[in-house]
Amino acid sequence: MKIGFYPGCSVDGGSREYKESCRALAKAYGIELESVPDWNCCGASAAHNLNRELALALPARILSLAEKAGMTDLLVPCAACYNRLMLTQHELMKDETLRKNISEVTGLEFKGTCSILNVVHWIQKWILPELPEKIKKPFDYKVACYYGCLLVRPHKVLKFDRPEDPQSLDEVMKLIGATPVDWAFKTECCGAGLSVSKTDVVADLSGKIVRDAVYRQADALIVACPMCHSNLDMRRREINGYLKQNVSLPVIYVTQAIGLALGIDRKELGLHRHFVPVNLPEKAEATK
Amino acid sequence: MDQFEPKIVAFVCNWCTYAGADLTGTSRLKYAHNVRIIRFPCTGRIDFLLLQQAFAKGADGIIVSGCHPNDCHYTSGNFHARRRWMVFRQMLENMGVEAERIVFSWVSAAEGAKWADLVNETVESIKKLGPYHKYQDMAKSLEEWEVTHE
Amino acid sequence: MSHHEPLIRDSLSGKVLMNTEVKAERCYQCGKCSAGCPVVDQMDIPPSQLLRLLQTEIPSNDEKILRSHTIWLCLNCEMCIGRCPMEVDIPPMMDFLRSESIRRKMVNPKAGNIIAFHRSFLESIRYTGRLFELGLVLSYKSKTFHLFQDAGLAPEMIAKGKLGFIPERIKKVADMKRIFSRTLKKGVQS
Amino acid sequence: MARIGVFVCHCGENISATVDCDRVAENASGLPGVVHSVDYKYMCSDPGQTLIKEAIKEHKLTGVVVAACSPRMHEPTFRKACAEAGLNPFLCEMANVREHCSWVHEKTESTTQKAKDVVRLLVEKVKRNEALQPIKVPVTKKAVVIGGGVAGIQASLDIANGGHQVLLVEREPSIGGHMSQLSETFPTLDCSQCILTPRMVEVAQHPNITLWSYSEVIGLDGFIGNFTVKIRKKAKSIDEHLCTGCGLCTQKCPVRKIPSEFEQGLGTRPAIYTPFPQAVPNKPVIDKLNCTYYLKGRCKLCERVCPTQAIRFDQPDEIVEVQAGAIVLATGYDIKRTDFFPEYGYGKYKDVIDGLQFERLASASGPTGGMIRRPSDGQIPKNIVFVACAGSRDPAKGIEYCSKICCMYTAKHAMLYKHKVHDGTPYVFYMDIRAAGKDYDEFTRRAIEVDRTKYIRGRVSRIYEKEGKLVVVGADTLLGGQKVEIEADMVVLATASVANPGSEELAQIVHVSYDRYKFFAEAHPKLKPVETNTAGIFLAGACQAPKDIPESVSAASGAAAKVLGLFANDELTREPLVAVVNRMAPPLFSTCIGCFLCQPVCPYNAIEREEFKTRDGKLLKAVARINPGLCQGCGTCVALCRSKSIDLYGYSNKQIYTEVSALLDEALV
Ligand SMILES: Cc1cc2nc3c(=O)[nH]c(=O)nc-3n(C[C@H](O)[C@H](O)[C@H](O)COP(=O)(O)OP(=O)(O)OC[C@H]3O[C@@H](n4cnc5c(N)ncnc54)[C@H](O)[C@@H]3O)c2cc1C
Ligand SMILES: Cc1cc2nc3c(=O)[nH]c(=O)nc-3n(C[C@H](O)[C@H](O)[C@H](O)COP(=O)(O)OP(=O)(O)OC[C@H]3O[C@@H](n4cnc5c(N)ncnc54)[C@H](O)[C@@H]3O)c2cc1C
Ligand code: SF4
Ligand code: SF4
Ligand code: SF4
Ligand code: SF4
Ligand code: SF4
Ligand code: SF4
Ligand code: SF4
Ligand code: SF4
Repeated sequence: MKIGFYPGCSVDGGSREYKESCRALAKAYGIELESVPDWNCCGASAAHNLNRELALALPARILSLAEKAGMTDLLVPCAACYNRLMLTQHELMKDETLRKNISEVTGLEFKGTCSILNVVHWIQKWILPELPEKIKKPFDYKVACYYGCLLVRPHKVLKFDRPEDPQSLDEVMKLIGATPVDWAFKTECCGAGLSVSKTDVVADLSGKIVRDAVYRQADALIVACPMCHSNLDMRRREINGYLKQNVSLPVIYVTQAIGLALGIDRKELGLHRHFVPVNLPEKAEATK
Repeated sequence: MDQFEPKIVAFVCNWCTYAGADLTGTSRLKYAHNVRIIRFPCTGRIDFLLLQQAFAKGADGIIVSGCHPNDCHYTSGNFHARRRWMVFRQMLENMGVEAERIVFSWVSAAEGAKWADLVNETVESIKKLGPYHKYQDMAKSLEEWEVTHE
Repeated sequence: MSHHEPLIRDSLSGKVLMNTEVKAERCYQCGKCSAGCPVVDQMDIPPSQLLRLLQTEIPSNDEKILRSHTIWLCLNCEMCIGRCPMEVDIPPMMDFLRSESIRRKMVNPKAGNIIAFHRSFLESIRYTGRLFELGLVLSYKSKTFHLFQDAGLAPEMIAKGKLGFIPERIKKVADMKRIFSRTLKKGVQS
Repeated sequence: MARIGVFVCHCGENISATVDCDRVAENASGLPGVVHSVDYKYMCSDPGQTLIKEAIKEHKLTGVVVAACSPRMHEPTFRKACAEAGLNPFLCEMANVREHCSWVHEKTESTTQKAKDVVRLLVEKVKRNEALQPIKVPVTKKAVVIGGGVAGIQASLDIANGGHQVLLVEREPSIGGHMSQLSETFPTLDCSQCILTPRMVEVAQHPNITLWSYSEVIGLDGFIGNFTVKIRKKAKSIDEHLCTGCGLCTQKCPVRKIPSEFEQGLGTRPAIYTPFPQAVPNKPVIDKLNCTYYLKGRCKLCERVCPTQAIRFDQPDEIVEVQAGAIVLATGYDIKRTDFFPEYGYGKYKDVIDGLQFERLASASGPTGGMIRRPSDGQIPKNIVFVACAGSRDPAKGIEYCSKICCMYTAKHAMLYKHKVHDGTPYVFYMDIRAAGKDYDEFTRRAIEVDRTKYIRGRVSRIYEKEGKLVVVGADTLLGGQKVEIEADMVVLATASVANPGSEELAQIVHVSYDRYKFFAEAHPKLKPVETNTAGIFLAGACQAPKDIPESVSAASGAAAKVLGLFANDELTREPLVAVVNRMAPPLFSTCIGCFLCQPVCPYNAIEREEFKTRDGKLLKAVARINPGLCQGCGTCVALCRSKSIDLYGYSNKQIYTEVSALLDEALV
């Protein structure tokens, strides 16, 4: 089984453990993730911050290439890329002139035939059906599922889950044996867009998220976006500074958590790449 | 040739436009004499074949006017009229009648001045369009129709 | 509609309407957007007030908006539109205001860092098609003359195999050149 | 052979100044069928009317055309005169040569020509007029009031005191509606129960009122003055004649943990229960969905303890048909709940409650005995936040309107709280304070100035729980949108008032229209606020739109006055300008093809289905029939019917086609 895959720059670079864990999961299911040929960066927040046409043309090229390669399902694990691709598809599909103009810019036809899947979609569609038989070691932890902004908003376009208090990640976690905590920061912004240029804002926003997860006694934060991950994981030094305490709460990709439940090797899942070591409490290690 | 004086028939509802035209009178506002008013309970009652008949019998223009959208005395009659008008207009156009020969408007019981304006504007625009001659074609189909209704 | 047009076209709110379909008049100043905005504390003009300024259609207020720090701080997190009772779509409006601010050369001095970062980012894409993170770091540093705050992160990132030294290039870099040159107007160069 | 008389009026100079009246009369006399034509100075004067009456007799007129002012002015006058002279009044028409002619044109030949044309048109019309008889329908002088909230109670009492029979149908086991749940009421802060309970008792004891509680209307037929109402009396599982309301059964019932509807889920009740102590009727019902006997076939404890053997487990629902002349709808409203406010954690955090729940907490007879205690742990909240417009004025949530009562009850809640918790601080997040009513603004000012409620202008973005507190995240727009975070112990959402969940269904049963929010629609927003489009059905209270008690009661009295006005007559007389579907001898029966496309366009649901059957019951033909009691004569169906099977008296096809022909057959100008 082959499906389209758009890793995006972060997942291909700084957050490569996300890609590694996606591939590891896919491998366990015999799915081949086929990258969009010659894919480019989606432009992230930089493009639409500065220029609308550019912000549409970059994702449009990606989607056109995927269409050309005959991909119908396209997995986009990065929530930020997913958001950009979805918004572009939405904008281009509702405005024919715009679609023509952008096609002209990219030099590629755009039909809008690709079904864009975020990582939860992908898991729901391809991983969940056979999950119960495959679980080797239930992921028996208390987890705080963090959705961030880009997976669920804008709801009118993405139409994914509920914009307030979403549940889909929690449901996935329950299926691998985890206990999701009910917490208050599931969809609060971590400040990704200003990650580099305004680090102080990030420490403040991400700090509040980490603090609530700790207060709810979560063993781990579960994420589905490399931006969220790098803010909550790599920026932990600043966050700790903001919180005035050392918090060792690990931040784990949903794919890594599932991988652990399936008994996939930690290294294959890229867990060693995290800044905050993924040392889950003993009790669960004992159950294996 | 004499100055062309168009014949205009106005189909109006009793509750709004008829009363509005009364107000034009009580306010002594003047307007062109070319219009003849026929009173209906509601624009919803207006069968658009009537308009066809009016053209066939020699009208150059028609005004259809009733209550404003949410003020219909019978709540919704004017909506139904509007809806039928859309269909009818298409039919007229297919038959070669300029749609501008029929003016659809809303005149409330308080809009005496609007009625005067409406008549004057309609007379002007029909004058520009000139007399209407094409009704013979229609008369045929109308006769057939009338047979069933006398 | 017709006799209002000149007024609408001239003002910033008219431009916003034309470019983004966001109708500033819809906003009834409830403040829910400002209440939920994660960066409102840093903003010089909270989002709801920015809409109020737009509604006035007074040139000096338009300028205040374009010179604000707010438009550069907005994270496009979509929280405001997610909760706005009147469905005033603020994030695309912010996108537009930023490009308008650049176009009219009214960029807030405090936004220098942010723009520099975005430009470095786009530069990286323009020349390679993908984001070259190390390159971004170096280029951003040279643009801002700031000692890159994240310098400390780099060694650890390298150690964890997270930062590559060789920029990945797509095969058809020419596509990027084409896209950039056709979309970027004056004022947004990289 | 038609014998038409034409009477042209000068109206002093009003007409004759621009219209040549004697030429109009002269011209008319030459029209086919006209046997008499005169002009006169003042037709409406006594001598003028006498002129007409005598002409009718002398010339044996079969129709009269008065060319004078607008029919809206004097049609009744001249029709009456005709009737006095023995001519059917519907054989008299007026040609409007004043408002539509002499007053709006200059004195020219065209003006006189126009007058001639209009007279000709009406002469042709009147020749085709039919002698019509006013429609008379008998009136059943009994009203059915649906819904026993304060509005239904008021309407019932007013009608009953007017001397007529009332059947009050209430869905719940007791009347009282939402008002019985309220603690104290704005703007006077009098105790709701204290003012309502006497009224409820009066209903129960009034000789003219029959109260059927635990009952629902399931069907309605007929028309004004003559309705047949079908009602389901749900089985209460007790014999009401035997039950004394002693309450032993409710005390002994072992099932005790059912969330009480009356207490808004803040208290519990047993399976056999009365909703509240002052309930009317004060006799219990068994909630079959929760009773152990109905669920598992054992228990019957209530039966054992009942001193009068009143329990009837096998009691069936009863369906009864009742005749009535008028219906009053008073089914009230509800408020928005649950998943509507995910950003406020409603339904998730126990201490985020709605307004009605707060009423129960503040009520002396409520679950906390009138102490404001938060539901989670019974603590007395020291910081309490009220959120106004929760879901109202919120197009994104689908409710664009202002719920109207919440500004006031929120101010009331803040006051009541402060009166009970002196050291506490009430906050109100609001957008506007809408307090337009007698003593209303004074009331909200008191909440601010005397009871020192902190009003913050801004909408709350979200509420989340943090270390036992509810963090309310809002903004102060009067400070430019500055963020405000309040750590509250309890939050009260003034959730939107919405139409009663069953209102759409009921509207369809009784054939009244409803607006896009499913509130019942009044016939005219200003001039017919308690009437519906269906004659004989009236609206009272908050079922029409959000209303407070004074407005609900005024509307109820208004509806009652309409009912009493109707019942003042033994028969209803209506203008016979109604539509009819033609009928002819079998096998055709009618040209109606039974498409029933006419049915949905009728704004008054006047079009019914009539079936012709053979003796052995086989359907021969179904055709439309118009109920003259309901038809208001708009003619929409006439214009719509493709087979031209419907006609409208007074504006028949024959009449109006002739008018058009008559108008245009001769040159106009
Ligand atoms: C929190 C809160 C506080 C308030 N405080 C005040 C206040 O202080 N002062 C004030 O003036 N107003 C106040 N109000 C408003 C007040 O509650 C309403 O004005 C009033 O209750 C409306 O009365 P009603 O009879 O129209 O409707 P309701 O009280 O809703 O009564 C309707 C009745 O009809 C019955 N019913 C419904 N459907 C059917 C059916 N299909 N068949 C038979 N019966 C049916 C219901 O069971 C109910 O008994 C408050 C409202 C709220 C929500
Ligand atoms: C500027 C303005 C705009 C408005 N616009 C609207 C609107 O758009 N929609 C709306 O719904 N409402 C509107 N209103 C409100 C509306 O005017 C009132 O609701 C309505 O007129 C009240 O009617 P009424 O019969 O109670 O009183 P009034 O209209 O005041 O009638 C009272 C009558 O009693 C007579 N009278 C007084 N004293 C005596 C006496 N001692 N003996 C005998 N006769 C007496 C008076 O001469 C008068 O004829 C508006 C009001 C204003 C001021
Ligand atoms: S939430 Fe919407 S309506 Fe409210 S102030 Fe913001 S933009 Fe305006
Ligand atoms: S999109 Fe921008 S303005 Fe809106 S809440 Fe997020 S940061 Fe604030
Ligand atoms: S009938 Fe009419 S037109 Fe004649 S005098 Fe009377 S008011 Fe004047
Ligand atoms: S039979 Fe039902 S109502 Fe009676 S006591 Fe038992 S549970 Fe209660
Ligand atoms: S015990 Fe019997 S008499 Fe007493 S309230 Fe119950 S049913 Fe009625
Ligand atoms: S009454 Fe007040 S609180 Fe209620 S919806 Fe209207 S403005 Fe909002
Ligand atoms: S009356 Fe006319 S429209 Fe109505 S059912 Fe008969 S044929 Fe159809
Ligand atoms: S004339 Fe109007 S009211 Fe009468 S039946 Fe026809 S549609 Fe209904």
